[in-house]
Amino acid sequence: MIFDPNVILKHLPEIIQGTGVTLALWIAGMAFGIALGFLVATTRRYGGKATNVVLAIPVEILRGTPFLVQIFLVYYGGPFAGLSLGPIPCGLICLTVYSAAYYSEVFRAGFAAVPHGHVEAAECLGLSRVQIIRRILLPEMALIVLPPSVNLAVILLKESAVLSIITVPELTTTISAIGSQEYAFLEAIFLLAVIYWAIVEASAKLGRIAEARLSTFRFSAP
Amino acid sequence: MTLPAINVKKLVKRFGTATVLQDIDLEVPEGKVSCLIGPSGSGKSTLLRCMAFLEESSEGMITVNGEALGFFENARGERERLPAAQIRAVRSQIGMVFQQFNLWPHMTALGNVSEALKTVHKVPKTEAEDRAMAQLKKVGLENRANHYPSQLSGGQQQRVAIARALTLSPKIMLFDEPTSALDPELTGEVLNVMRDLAAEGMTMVVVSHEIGFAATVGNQISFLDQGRLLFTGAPADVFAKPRHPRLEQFLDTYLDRGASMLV
Amino acid sequence: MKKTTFLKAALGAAMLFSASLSAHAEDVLAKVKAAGTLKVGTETAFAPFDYIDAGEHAGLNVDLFAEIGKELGVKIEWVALPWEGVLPGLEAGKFDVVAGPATITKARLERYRFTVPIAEATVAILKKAGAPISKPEDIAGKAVGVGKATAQLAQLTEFSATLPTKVDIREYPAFNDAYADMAAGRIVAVANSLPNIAFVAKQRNGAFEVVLPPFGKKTYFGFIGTKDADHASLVDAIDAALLKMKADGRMAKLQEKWFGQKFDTPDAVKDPAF
Amino acid sequence: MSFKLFFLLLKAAGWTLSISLVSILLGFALAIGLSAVLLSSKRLYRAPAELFISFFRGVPLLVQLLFIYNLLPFIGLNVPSVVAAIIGLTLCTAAYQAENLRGGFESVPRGLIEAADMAGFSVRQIFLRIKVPIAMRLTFPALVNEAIMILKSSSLVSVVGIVEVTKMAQDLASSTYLPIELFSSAALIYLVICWSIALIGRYTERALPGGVK
Repeated sequence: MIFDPNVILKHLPEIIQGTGVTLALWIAGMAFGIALGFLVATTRRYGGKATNVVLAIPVEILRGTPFLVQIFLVYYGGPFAGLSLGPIPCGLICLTVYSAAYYSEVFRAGFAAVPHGHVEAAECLGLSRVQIIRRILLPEMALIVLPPSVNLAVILLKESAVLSIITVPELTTTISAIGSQEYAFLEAIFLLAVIYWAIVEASAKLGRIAEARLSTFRFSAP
Repeated sequence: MTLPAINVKKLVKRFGTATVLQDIDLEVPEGKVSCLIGPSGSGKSTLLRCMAFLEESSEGMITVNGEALGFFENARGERERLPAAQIRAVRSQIGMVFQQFNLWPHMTALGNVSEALKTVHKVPKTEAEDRAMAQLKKVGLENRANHYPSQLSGGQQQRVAIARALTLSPKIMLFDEPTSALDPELTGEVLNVMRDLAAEGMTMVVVSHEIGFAATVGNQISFLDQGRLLFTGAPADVFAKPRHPRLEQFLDTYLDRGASMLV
Repeated sequence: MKKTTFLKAALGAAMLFSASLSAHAEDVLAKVKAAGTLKVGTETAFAPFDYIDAGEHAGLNVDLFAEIGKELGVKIEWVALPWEGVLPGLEAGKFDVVAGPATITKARLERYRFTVPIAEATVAILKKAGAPISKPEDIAGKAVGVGKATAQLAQLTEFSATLPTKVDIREYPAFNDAYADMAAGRIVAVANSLPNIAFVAKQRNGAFEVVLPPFGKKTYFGFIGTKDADHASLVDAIDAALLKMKADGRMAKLQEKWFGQKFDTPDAVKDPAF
Repeated sequence: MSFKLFFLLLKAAGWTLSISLVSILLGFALAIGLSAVLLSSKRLYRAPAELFISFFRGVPLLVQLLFIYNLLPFIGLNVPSVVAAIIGLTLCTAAYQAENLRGGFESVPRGLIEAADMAGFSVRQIFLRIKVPIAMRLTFPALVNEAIMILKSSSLVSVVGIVEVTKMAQDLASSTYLPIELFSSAALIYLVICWSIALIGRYTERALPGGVK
């Protein structure tokens, strides 16, 4: 059993493509998830008590079940309910909805962490609700939600590997196929670990830079 | 004259490049109440913490009842750190009361007071709790023994903290702004406990903004400003007019004007 | 250029360390007999060889290995993995032999040692009932499912290359997933070995149909062992048990039970057609 | 869907529960050690622990499990499926829990330690009597979250050959063609367990004496 790096070099184009699919799905799923999650969090906060409770149900279900089970339900159960999606759209939708549930909680916590006095001060000055959200809550929230958002992003990247189980042609699928095809199982696992690790470390680093940038806008400790 | 309880000589404390204490010389007389006053940032808390060896001084010496605290001067005249066991032994003569009480939140009042007896001094549980109970009684909190800190008011917490320090029978008690984290109506109960303690002849060093307390209970007042000890004396001398201009300014600026009229 | 060399060296060095520790010689048959259990790796989504029937592991493999166990005087311990993990598991020593079964191919013979063939493995098409496929060539341009890392995939890829328009090949972790997707309508056909698809067509009566003739070359299924000397005695013993079962008719009976027919299989495949 | 199928799922949930539980506990024990190393002032000690945490937080659990199952034998550690699954989940959760604990230890208020210092506690006594109990309370909510995460992550251990709830549902779905019913039931089982953990966690947290304000 000798490690053979030639296998990796030979399949470099496919590996790059698989990495591309993973990155694209991850970033798209996260972007849609952040948008949807923000919508959910805002609606829950300002939409009245009933709306809050009704929206809590899907959020809690999504957070209380494994991503894999959600994918299976949509991918294999979907066609029986008239929803026949290909692996990529199915993967993207699942990733979006899953991340939206978690991001909505991050934003909800962010809203809650802004001192109520700041909102009251804005109300007294006659700012409208939308103005308060845009001018007061969002800027204050940005720094609060950044670290958990970066953590969540890393978790989502790792969850995206699960999409290989429904044959989405992403990184894990691609590399394990190469591994079987070339009987280079160990090389494949090794390479997979290294690539994911590199992406995670890079994004964590980016997150720290963003955090440092953002915190310079904060004038004083509360 | 007897040996001072605490003797501070040529003490210097630096944080990085900032010098927060400069050439402090101070004798804390035994059985008396010494008060350290001064504006925020004058270094009075740092000085008190150096006396407890919670801060390590940069230069100079402190002795407690004649024994070196933390550092000693070796044969070649160099400052050298004492071994940890020796530091603990000297420090055992000192009790400390903090501004933020610092009660251990996972223990009841009784637990807080008896913990060190049980853990450090290996006193059997029942005896430790009896002794702790006696101290709680002294600060008037025997009926709060089984309450957790979060269930007590600030004043009660501070009284428990005093009881905690007293159970170890210290010879000297240090108070680091013991009432400044309290609501005004709760400071009285703590000051009363401190007054009782002073009446018993406990050696006390108090950092406080309670000028009234310093003036009435204190035997010695030291005024610090910008890291320097400007003067030390009896309250009557210190507060007598004409006052030192910095003290006058301090009394005017940091206290409401009524207080400066009082003293 | 220098960069590649460095990359190779670095990766190689990292793995060499682990490789150097793995060499240890021990006769596997003796070990199995001493332990009293034969560990068999497989995937449980390959009906009728290995599948889950109402929560129970069932199939030809289960019956065959029960007999092999009797012959060797050991109990059988099953380890079920996704197919992609089965051969790596064998190489990592997670089990002594792989049931599967796997198609005996040239490429695999280079790396593994196969037992006596247990069934025919020639690949054919299973289509969704009513799909416009009447002969194998009709799958040109259509979406066809197949298992990942299988010989069936390799044969389908080869067949696809001979067609005027290529087949839209979809790879699945297990053939079961491919059948499920065909039922869901995402693909119109699945390429798998005849015994498998005949069984599935019968199970899902009417929903799926077998398209004859098979497009693949004539191939056979066997169980898989490793080629190293330690495992030789074990695979020999399994071969002997299988040959004994062929001779006394037990094999034919089990084939009848699971396929509704018996296969005329050779005693060994030295030079596979594929 | 018949009761029998649901019963089979419940039976498989036994694996889900037991593997998760063992991993959480082992992970916690490992995390205490790791966090102690992380708090060390010596960079040389911290570095390997940081590398460990970075790896197990940076690589998908699916890949970690394959790594452990297929790579350990080459260093002479051929462990059966259950052990591989537990090792995988344990190492993964230990990495996360160690970070939590480190944060917890770092947020034990300085004054509480000074108070113990003044009372003559040794370093060891301060650690055991003050730091550990307070850090535990501070990190308890994170521990409950982590338990839920691991329970959900255990859905992946079928790649090393464990038939837990998700795999059982998948197996049953492929022979009964009832994917909606089976996967919904599996989801329900996870929900009930997760919500129970959350509930017990909240109850326990409230019962813990005096949190740090």
